[in-house]
Amino acid sequence: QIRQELAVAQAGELISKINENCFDKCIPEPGSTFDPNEKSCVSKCMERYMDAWNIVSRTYISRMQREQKNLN
Amino acid sequence: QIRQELAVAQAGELISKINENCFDKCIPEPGSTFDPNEKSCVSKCMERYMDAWNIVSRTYISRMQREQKNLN
Amino acid sequence: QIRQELAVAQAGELISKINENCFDKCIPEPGSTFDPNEKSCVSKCMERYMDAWNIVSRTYISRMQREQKNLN
Amino acid sequence: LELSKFIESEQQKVKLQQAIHQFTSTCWPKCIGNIGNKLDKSEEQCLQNCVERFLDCNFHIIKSLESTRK
Amino acid sequence: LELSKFIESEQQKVKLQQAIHQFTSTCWPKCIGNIGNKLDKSEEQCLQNCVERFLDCNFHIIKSLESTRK
Amino acid sequence: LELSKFIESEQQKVKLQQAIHQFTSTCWPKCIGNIGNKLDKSEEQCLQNCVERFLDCNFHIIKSLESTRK
Repeated sequence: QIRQELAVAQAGELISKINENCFDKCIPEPGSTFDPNEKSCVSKCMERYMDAWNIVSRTYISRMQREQKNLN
Repeated sequence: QIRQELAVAQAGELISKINENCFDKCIPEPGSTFDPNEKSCVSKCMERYMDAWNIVSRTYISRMQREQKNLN
Repeated sequence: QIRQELAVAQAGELISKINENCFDKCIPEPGSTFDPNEKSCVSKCMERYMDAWNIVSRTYISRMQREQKNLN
Repeated sequence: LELSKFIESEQQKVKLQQAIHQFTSTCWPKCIGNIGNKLDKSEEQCLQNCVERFLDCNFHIIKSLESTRK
Repeated sequence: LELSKFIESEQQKVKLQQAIHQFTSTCWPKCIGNIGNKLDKSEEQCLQNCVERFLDCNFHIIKSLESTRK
Repeated sequence: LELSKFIESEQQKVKLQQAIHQFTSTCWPKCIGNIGNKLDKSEEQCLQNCVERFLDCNFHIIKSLESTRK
């Protein structure tokens, strides 16, 4: 159950980061409707954000492993 | 007493948000005194921030109620 | 031990603030190496940040003491 | 039981207020120009649109993530 | 009693340091230009003014809110 | 004992994920231009450089602070 709560908290963090970053990118001037272009931009932006998250994650973890080896 | 502590915490949050946003707007280049123009700008800015808070609050709550109805 | 944990937490906060502010200032466009100019900029920036921290600290504390006297 | 219900409802109030603080500080710089004696119509409209679109964006992301998982 | 006093005073120190961290990161981008071998006079003056005006602004807001409530 | 180890490893995972969240939101605005159907090579390279340089910067600061203390 702890694991589940943590997973929920992390998913919440991801959603809120995507929202922050993609809102600014796709809806710089909020109008009176959520128009199809904005919607499609948000969909793509969400996927690109997760791509970026994966690249950052891989880069960070491999760097940390390299540093750890250097310490030993 | 819990309620009171929460109320104090929330008032503190409001004050710090007003301060952040109005400092940037009214005192973009901090000088050697707090001049009357800046003071009057801060007073107005504080009132406008609370107006904005109220509009955001009403919009958010009514949207949430609409969404909840759609779910049921 | 409480004191130690707090000290560690505060040092961590200082490091992360320096990193944030000096990364933006010294490495606006991250390239494929950490070049000597960037390194020397980060070193200086770190020292300047701590200078700034000290000035802010002195100014803040003396202001608070002035205010406290006015209250009594 | 009474106390735990009270705490829960207070916590919900706090979460609600935090959400409103967050929206206000996201939408304020987008919508507010010069500080005047009251908000003008276009600033009010902008704040409302900003909250609605931010939530649209949020709901859209949540739904997309859910449908990806299935 | 001793321990609780100790903890309280440590907590105050932490709050103080957090305030200083916050002010430094608010005033740093406003006041610091190119990174040199020491802060120049105008940067030092700017940091002091920035802290003083930020506090003026804060105190003014708190007083106004209090007078509104009455 | 088992439980405490489990909690510890979960906490490490959370810290790891928080670091990744922080790096992603620091590097995203620096590296991502128009939103397309996939990240292009230069955006990928920029993200990798951004993480590496951010860590270089971090390690350099920590080492300098340590050597100052001695």
